[in-house]
Amino acid sequence: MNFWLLLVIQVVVMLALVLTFSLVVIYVELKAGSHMQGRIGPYYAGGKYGWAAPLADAAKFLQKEDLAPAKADRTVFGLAPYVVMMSTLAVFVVIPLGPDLVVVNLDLGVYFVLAISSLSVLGVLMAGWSSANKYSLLGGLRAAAQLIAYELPLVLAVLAVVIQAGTMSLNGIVEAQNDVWFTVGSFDVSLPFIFRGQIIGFVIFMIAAVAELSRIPFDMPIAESELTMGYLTEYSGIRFTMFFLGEYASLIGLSAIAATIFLGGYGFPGVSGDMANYLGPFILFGKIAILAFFIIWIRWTWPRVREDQLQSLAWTWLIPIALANIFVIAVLKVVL
Amino acid sequence: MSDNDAAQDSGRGNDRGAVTEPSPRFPFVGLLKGMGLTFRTMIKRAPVTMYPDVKEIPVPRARGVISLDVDNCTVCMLCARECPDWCIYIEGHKEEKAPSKPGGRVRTKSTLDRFDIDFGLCMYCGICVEVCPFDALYWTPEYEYSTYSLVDLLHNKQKLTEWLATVPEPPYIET
Amino acid sequence: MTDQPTTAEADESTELSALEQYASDLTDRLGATGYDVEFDTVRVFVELDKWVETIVAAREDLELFSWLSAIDWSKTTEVGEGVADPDSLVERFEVLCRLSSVREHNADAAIFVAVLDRSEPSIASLTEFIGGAAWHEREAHEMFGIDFVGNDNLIPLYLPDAFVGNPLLKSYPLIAREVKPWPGDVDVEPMPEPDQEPAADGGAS
Amino acid sequence: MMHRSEVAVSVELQTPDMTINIGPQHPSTHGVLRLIANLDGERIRDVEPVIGYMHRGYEKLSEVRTYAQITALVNRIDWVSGFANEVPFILGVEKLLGIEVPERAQWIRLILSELARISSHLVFMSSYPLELGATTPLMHTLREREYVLELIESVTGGRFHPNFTRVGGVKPNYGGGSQTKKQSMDLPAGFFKQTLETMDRVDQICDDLDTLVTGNEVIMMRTQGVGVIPADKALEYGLTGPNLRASGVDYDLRRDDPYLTYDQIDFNVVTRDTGDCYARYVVRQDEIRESANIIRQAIDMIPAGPLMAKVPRVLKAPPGQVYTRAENPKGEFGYYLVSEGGKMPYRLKIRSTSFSNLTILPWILPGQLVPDLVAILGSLDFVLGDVDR
Repeated sequence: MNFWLLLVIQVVVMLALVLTFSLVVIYVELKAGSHMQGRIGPYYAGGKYGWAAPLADAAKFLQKEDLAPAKADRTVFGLAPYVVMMSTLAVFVVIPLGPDLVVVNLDLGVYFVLAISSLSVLGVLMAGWSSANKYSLLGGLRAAAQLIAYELPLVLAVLAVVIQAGTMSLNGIVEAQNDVWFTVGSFDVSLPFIFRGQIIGFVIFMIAAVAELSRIPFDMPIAESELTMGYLTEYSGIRFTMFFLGEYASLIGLSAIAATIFLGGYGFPGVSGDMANYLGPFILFGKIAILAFFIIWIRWTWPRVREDQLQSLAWTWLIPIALANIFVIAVLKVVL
Repeated sequence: MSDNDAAQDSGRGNDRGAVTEPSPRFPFVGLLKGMGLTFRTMIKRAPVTMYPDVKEIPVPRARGVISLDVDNCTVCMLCARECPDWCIYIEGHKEEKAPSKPGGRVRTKSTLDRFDIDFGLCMYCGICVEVCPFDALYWTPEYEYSTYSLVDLLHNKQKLTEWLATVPEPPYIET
Repeated sequence: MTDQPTTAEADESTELSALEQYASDLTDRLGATGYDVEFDTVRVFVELDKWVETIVAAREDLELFSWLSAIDWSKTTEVGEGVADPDSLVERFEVLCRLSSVREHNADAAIFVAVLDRSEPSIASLTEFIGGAAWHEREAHEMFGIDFVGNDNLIPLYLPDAFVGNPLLKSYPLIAREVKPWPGDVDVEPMPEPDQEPAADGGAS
Repeated sequence: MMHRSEVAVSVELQTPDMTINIGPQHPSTHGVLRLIANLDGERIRDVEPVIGYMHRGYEKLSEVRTYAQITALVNRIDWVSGFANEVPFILGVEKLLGIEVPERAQWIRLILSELARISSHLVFMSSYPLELGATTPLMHTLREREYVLELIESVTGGRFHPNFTRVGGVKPNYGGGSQTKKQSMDLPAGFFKQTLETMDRVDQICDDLDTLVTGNEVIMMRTQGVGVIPADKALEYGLTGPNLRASGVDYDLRRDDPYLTYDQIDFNVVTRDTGDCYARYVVRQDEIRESANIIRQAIDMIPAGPLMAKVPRVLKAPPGQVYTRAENPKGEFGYYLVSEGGKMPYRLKIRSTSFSNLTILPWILPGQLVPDLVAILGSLDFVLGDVDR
């Protein structure tokens, strides 16, 4: 088949999967969050359990007038949501859903993922600056500071895995986790990296991921009670929908990276060969769902920390710990 | 002063006994405990009334809306005069009433033409109900009369009379 | 002090009650011009030019600055009921400042009163010593037109910038009551005479 | 003309201050408070609070209303604790008229005041974590508050605005007619049982809040040591209530100047010494527990009896001036009532608590960070109706 046609089909399928899954995550967020608060949440939309609430929400947002402030820098203002959305969705290009189910199997997959996902800070800064709103500006600056600060522990946590796996390809990392680690009797034991001494790295990665996502407890860039909605203040209509969907897509994206790198991706004990190609996506999405639920759970329980506390957490705790983690992993890798 | 002495005699000093004071413990236990609480809440049934499907029944004394018993009203204007917000509008006229038995005295009776309450102005203080000497006004817990426009909140005699059917029995009294 | 309004004073009409004794001592200590105790409320009258130093001295044991406000004693009354006896009234402003004691667990408190000329009301500001007085003085300034010398931030607190007038003056009309006719005016029959017996009959029993 | 080299010296790297309007439409200003803040980065250089967007002129309105009508007005000043606002006013009128109020009425007032305190504090307990970003305590706490409001409603008929006190007691019966006069407004049957159950719920929600809020490390990070108000500053700026007690000043009018029947009740005055936002939160949380205990005691001690003293039908207070105050949920709430012998007061000065509590803003906010501004603002627990009157 034509390479380009195949690529387009793959991208479209991937996009559809991701966006559908985003809607599911939004629904879970609405519903689980409500129940955690002793409420019911969506109830009427779509009949039973309000399952269509995210669709109805999306339809509502699309109907709304697409406003831009009079003094806004229109071009930048209009471009910002697409930059964020693009950087979020591009991540999925290299996420393997199965041994052969991947859009592009890059040798530098980890590098690509980390590089492309940090582009979203550009979009956020653009949004904050171009809105001609002081709250937006403050929010954009906070976001920039935060994303830069947490990019580092994120990368360092992943680096430890790269050292252990000996490859930067995401497929390779998953395969490394499916390889037999040791044998007990006639049992071949293969464990994901989280059980192979990467637990600290995983925790650091998840903390940094929540910060990257600007979700509670690290939601200062949009802190509703301080900056109204930060860089999102002036957005409405389809552009807000882009940001909104982008937020959940990147929630899935980071969960997917975490699942791939630390939890064994599409791999599951006893699933191999062709089976892995068929069951792989479900296994991966199951792992993503668990991580996403965890992030949602935190959001509905904890308050938000302060900007300076967030920075000191990153620079004085996470980064030194992550560096020490790399050191230990590297030593162990050499010794064992 | 005497109150001061009394306060000290009764021994009610300041007791700084800490009730809400976090005890020293392993860090971040509080965060996890909180997550436990939200998870427990999530799997429990939500304590809500599904309002438009299931109606909540207010307590009998609830001051929902004022209803009018036209037969009891003598157009004495007391309610309109005592109203702090001036939101009751009453008009009436006197008409002669035929004597009850032949040869009796011709009596004049006041008839109510207009009795409007502007619930956009009303502050639900209940003074009109309390001052009415003839049991013409009652509170009812009825609450579903919101409108899309402020002017629609001016309710007339007929509407106020309809609400009379919803006046509940007063509750028993704690002894 | 609970609800025993005048009994204490009646019983010891010859002697000073505990409260009056307190007020008297306070007045002597601060060198104020006089005191007045009615309904358990102690008022100490202060000379206008000793206002600030008296309040500051009084805060030694009456630590809490409770509030500051004013009363307009005026013969012209646009709203409500006027004074009982307009003929003998001396038109004036009274500036009141209440301090109360907090550390001793007692109810010691006093309202300090300064009398101001109504034509050119002006009094020294407390803000230098009591920061909390700033907003109270701004309120009194816009409501009564009293000038607080030394408070340089007497911009309106409540009212919009373009507002003219001092609303709490007795001569200031209440527009809401002027633009709307009283619905109670429509008379059908005379109001029933007030009952001789009390309205309430004691409820529960 | 300035020499060229001088110009170069005088130019330094400067970051211009940013003036930002926080409010009147802002999620954390509880209504229509407006703060004009000068920011240097995220640090506040100076701040000018602007109030008055909700000024309703209650002091002026009171001059054209009779004493009976004013009770309906005053429970709208601080609407989250409506009943508590009525008490000092009615005590003042009764003091002017020299009315001895029946015991049972005083106890009912006490119970309702404490219910109002619980309800008001629960609003604070719920909304404060929201400002720090925790959304869940809000729903949990407001859910429990609903039970408290239902208690108030079952007695008075109003959830927020009870308008239940009358000069000489509490509202005795439904109306003035021959039929309605027989319908007593005494506590409805089952009220005590329901109240005791609700008090257990209130204790439970306090325990839950220990888990969700006060025991939460992030909340501690955000509030401990933030917005410290030393005791002398608190007194200078007229702070009262929990805000003052959190600064270590042991001052509670319920004990120090007892009104109603508080002198017969055994309770603790809750204080903390640190004076920070955390202390202000914890003081209120403990006060809820104390209030629940007060209500339990009151239910044991309430006597039977009439609800109203004998009062004349047309109330005319004798000339005089009286200041009465009460310990409201938010602090000292007082009325300076000047009567000239008429049916209406000559002047009614309302000493509203939130107004005095907010006067400290220009002192405390400069130098703080924007997130701390939100934390401090919330911890002062104000209601704009109470500020603007």
